[in-house]
Amino acid sequence: MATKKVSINVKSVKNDLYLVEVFRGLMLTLKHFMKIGAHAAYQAPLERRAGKISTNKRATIQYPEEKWVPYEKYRGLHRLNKDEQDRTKCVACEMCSTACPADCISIEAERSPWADEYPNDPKKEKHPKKYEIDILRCIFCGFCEEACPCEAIELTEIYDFSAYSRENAIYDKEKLEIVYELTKDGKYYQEGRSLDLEF
Amino acid sequence: MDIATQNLIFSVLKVALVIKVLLLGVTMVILAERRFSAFMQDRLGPNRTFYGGLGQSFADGIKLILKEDVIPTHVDKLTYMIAPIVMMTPALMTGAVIPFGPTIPIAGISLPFIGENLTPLVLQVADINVGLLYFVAIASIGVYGIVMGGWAQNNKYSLLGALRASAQMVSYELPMGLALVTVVLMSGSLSMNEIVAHQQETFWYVLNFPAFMIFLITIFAETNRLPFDLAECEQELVAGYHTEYSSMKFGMFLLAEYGNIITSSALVVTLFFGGWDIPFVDESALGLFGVILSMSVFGLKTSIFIFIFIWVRWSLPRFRYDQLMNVSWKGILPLSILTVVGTAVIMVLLKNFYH
Amino acid sequence: MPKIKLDGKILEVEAGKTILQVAAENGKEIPHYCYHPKLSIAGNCRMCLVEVQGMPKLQTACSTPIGNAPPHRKIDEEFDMVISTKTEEVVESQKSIMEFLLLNHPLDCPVCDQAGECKLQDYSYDYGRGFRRAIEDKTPKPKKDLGPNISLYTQRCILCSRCVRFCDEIVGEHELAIANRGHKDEIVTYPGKPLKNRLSGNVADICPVGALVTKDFLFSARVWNLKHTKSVCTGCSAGCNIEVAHLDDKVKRFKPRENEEVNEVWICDDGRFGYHAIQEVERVKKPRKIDANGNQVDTNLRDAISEIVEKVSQVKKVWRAKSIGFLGSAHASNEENFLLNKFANKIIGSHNVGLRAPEITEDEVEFKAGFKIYGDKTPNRKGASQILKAENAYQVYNKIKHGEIKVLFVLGGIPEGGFLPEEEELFKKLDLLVVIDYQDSDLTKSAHYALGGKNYFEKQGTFTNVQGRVQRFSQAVSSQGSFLSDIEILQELMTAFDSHWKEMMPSEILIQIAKEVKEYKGMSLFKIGDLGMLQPQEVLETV
Amino acid sequence: MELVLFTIFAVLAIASALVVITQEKPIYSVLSLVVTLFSLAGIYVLLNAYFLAMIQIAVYAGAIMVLFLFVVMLLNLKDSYKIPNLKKLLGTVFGGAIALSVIFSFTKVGRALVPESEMPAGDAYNMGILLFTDYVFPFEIASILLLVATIGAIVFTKKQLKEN
Repeated sequence: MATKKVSINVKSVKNDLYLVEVFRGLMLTLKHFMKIGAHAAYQAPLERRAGKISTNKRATIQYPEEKWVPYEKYRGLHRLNKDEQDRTKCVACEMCSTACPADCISIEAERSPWADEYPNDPKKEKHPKKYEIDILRCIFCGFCEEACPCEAIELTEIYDFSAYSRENAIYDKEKLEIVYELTKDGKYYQEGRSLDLEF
Repeated sequence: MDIATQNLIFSVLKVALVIKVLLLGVTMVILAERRFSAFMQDRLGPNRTFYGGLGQSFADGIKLILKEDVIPTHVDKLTYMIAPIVMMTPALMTGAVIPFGPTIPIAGISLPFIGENLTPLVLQVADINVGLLYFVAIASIGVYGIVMGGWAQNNKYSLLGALRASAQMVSYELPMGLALVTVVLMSGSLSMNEIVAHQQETFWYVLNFPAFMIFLITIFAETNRLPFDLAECEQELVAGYHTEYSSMKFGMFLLAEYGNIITSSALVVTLFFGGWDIPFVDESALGLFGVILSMSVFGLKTSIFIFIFIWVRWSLPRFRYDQLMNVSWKGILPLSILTVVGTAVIMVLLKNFYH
Repeated sequence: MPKIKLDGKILEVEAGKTILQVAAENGKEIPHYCYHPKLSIAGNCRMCLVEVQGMPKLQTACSTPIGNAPPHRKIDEEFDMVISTKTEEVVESQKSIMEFLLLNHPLDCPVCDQAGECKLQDYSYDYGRGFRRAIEDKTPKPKKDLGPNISLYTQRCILCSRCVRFCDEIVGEHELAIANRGHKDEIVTYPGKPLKNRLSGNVADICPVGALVTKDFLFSARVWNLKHTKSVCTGCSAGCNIEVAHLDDKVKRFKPRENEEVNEVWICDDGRFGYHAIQEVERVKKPRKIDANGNQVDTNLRDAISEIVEKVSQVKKVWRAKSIGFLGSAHASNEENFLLNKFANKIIGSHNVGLRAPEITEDEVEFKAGFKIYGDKTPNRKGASQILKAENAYQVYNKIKHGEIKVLFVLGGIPEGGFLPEEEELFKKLDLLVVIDYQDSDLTKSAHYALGGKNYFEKQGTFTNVQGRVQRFSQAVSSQGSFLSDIEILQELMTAFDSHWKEMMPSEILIQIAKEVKEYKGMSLFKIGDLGMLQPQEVLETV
Repeated sequence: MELVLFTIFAVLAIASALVVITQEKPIYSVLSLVVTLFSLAGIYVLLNAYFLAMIQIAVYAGAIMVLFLFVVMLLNLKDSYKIPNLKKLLGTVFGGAIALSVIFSFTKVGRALVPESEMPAGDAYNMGILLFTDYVFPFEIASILLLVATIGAIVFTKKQLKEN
């Protein structure tokens, strides 16, 4: 956006009088007041009664009923992806926690239960015993996503998550996999799903 | 029952009514301010709590009361504690001299519990003969709350806010006084009731437009509202004189601010817009209905001015401090002196013309 | 002395040294896999190829010795050899070698435990091509168990044969070999003879890639997260130098630290995996006592100490100071033993000081290359006996048996502690038994006061090994919970008995030892350094 | 009723006046003085002198004391501020003189000197009449005095500005 240059003629009778400009300013705000006020007073209740979402795009999004759908590359809550056999893709390489500038990921590895099925594939041998993201420390930079060699951790579009305690704000493997189930088709907000992780 | 007791009962009732209306009004004005400002900025404002946000102010009030009352260690305890009270009291006291309706002719009518009425009921808490001066006096002490609060917090921003507030109030009291002098010149009385009556008989004093404008501007300054809210400007002084107040003490500052707005609006209406007067209508002929109508009209007029207060706040930027002083001493003060002189001349001419 | 030119740098070096050694001594890195300073030269990885002027082909730096040239063959009439390590040809060769090595190497760095300390990774980054040209599939090779401690990821192996040579030359057991040919080459053990010599853990250390791994460390941490603390192995009286690798206050593994005089670069498996015995033991979490009803109850140090002081002074009034005995420990550091000795001699005034140490039951084991595992399984028998001036505990035991000692203070620290033989019966005769030991055992359970303490990873101090070398160990992890170290507990006790006692740090105690014990003359933590300090020989001989 | 109110106002006035001179913190002194002025205004109201009461509050409490407070706050006087002895002496002498004259006014002789008032005091209309008829000269003199003071203040500040 280019800067718009406005020339102000400081010395003019109109500016000296001041009240003229004051009046113009007042009229401008009054115009907006009338427009939105009328909408909020008449149209919005009617729409709400009819179960519709407000049509006035200039006004605030009516959050709990109406949710903003983030753009494609939005970085929200994390998820831990699974493969076709419903096993976690993560191999506990700790690349994400190494890349993490906020140091919010902590991982403990172990031998995976399905390691014996793949004697020649070391990549299937390891999986995380513990995978925890401290959401309170996370800065949603997406470095973990970049660092992950097996596309296991990903940032989703979910932005409305909260917790009533610090313990609940630590997302462990189960929670992150629930997030995966909710968001794998990318229609979390379109389908009006909600995340209930207070367990 | 004798007159004194009856007067006492009626006075108590009227005081209760005025305070009730003021406090309830404050919550409504706060809500109005928030919603209207939202509309002006293409937002919606608080619209969740109880029927389109009507309960928002009450919810906020409950929150403020329940919040922990933090008293910082470095404050001057005594002044810190009484400052909000000193701030709030004048805001409520001003309401005492504003007539909010015509006199109800109930003398001789028997009422339950009270018995036969001995005097007509004046819809004004105290009909004192120096009502206008009373307003000036009370309005001028409102600054103590700000000054004490600002000084007590032992915080340089608060102190600066307090200093600004006091200088501003002293500066703007002069033109306000002079604007009131024009009213006195026109009405020939200091009593609010008589001012209203005089307007009813002759004309609304808003016809003396310069005096009205001066009074309106100075009243903005007196209530510390934008564009004159230098005492509490957030960007420079981190909320100025109430920086370190929390809980209901902060709530009292808030109450005082909005209480001032209501009483000031009512005063503007009383002094320049005929108070409860409905133009071209003879209220006394309508009986009790006329009384109710007049009171409603008074409320309506006051509401319009409250809206103007809000409207101006969300439209205009804040003055710089030197601009503020310039406007007062170099602009409004000479203008108000001119207005007084002009009004006096016109009044004399009119008097000669009539006689 | 041959005069050579190494990448334009003129050097005069000893004849017979290899180019790789000379380059390393002069701060020039030549990449290599199969070469290991302690092993014979194989020259099979071809990574160290350098250009030597006058030679028709590139030469392996690891196996080409520096020699004198006859006068008419001297280059520029003065240099015996002119070596370049950075020519186009060398670089191209390094790239090709890397490509060959990585031809069948899986790209599983994320799951490989070597990642972070892997030569293949480092050299691939520094000298490699950076991409793969081969389109053929990699030859799959299985993961194998070589023995109780070691696993082999065959596909990661680059066949440098370091492990094979280690078993042949250092251990002398010949357990590993390379089988098959070409791309089917792999490391194998002989049928029915798994890799289970007592040094087997070292093959994981010397493996330049992630092929040989210890089962113990597998998947337990990523190496770049580990913190390393220099320490000394407590497994036997050899006092092998180690690095304790720890993460989040948990010891994850031991790695040998180079000390030519003690352990060269090796460490035995007993020591390597010995940290479990120390770390995973039941702890005395709080000072405990046996109350009037004979039950063990938790108490706090302040109360326990004041009660001990009261009881000891009662006994002392009746039976004199000689009725109080002290047992130092061969598992306790010099500083702790010194403090105990001070406590006995200076503060209580008793000379009944003994050294509590398990009997030597094993024989010394010496391997082919001279690495020894000692039978004495205590880290500090020598130091403790020098400081306590006592070889064993029999004198004290006898006095207990005859009822002359009523009160006994015991320093613990012996792994899988508890009573030594005959102690259990003996200690029942005591009126008061005070034990300072971090681990919970029969001994601490029967002690009237068990005061807790810290293990080796949580405290610092010095040990004297069997050679008379004083070596220091440092605090690696912080203790889980609020433990006081043995030194602090001892000094609390001493202060309680004698308020004039000035509390000292371990480093100050060592300086005090240096002043009072002649074997330690002139020693301090700083002077001991990372490699330890041998006690002066003439002093030892006079002892 | 009136007596009760009078007692309250009088006690408040005296007590706060005492606080004014005993309080070490200057800001408390100023605030106590404000309370005194208010109490006096209350007493004026009891005397039916509404106009005077309001003027008292508006001018003294509302304007002059605010300026006092302003100055005290800006100077930020420390608690340890010591009053010089000469000032103390002068204060005692003049204060004593005023006290004596007040006591004297209660005596028979004193009361005889005060003329009986005929007017309802404090009415704005009557006061205006008086000011612009009987007392017009003192009134104008006072206003000229104020004018001179104002001009003097301006001259002083202007001079300082020039020097700077």
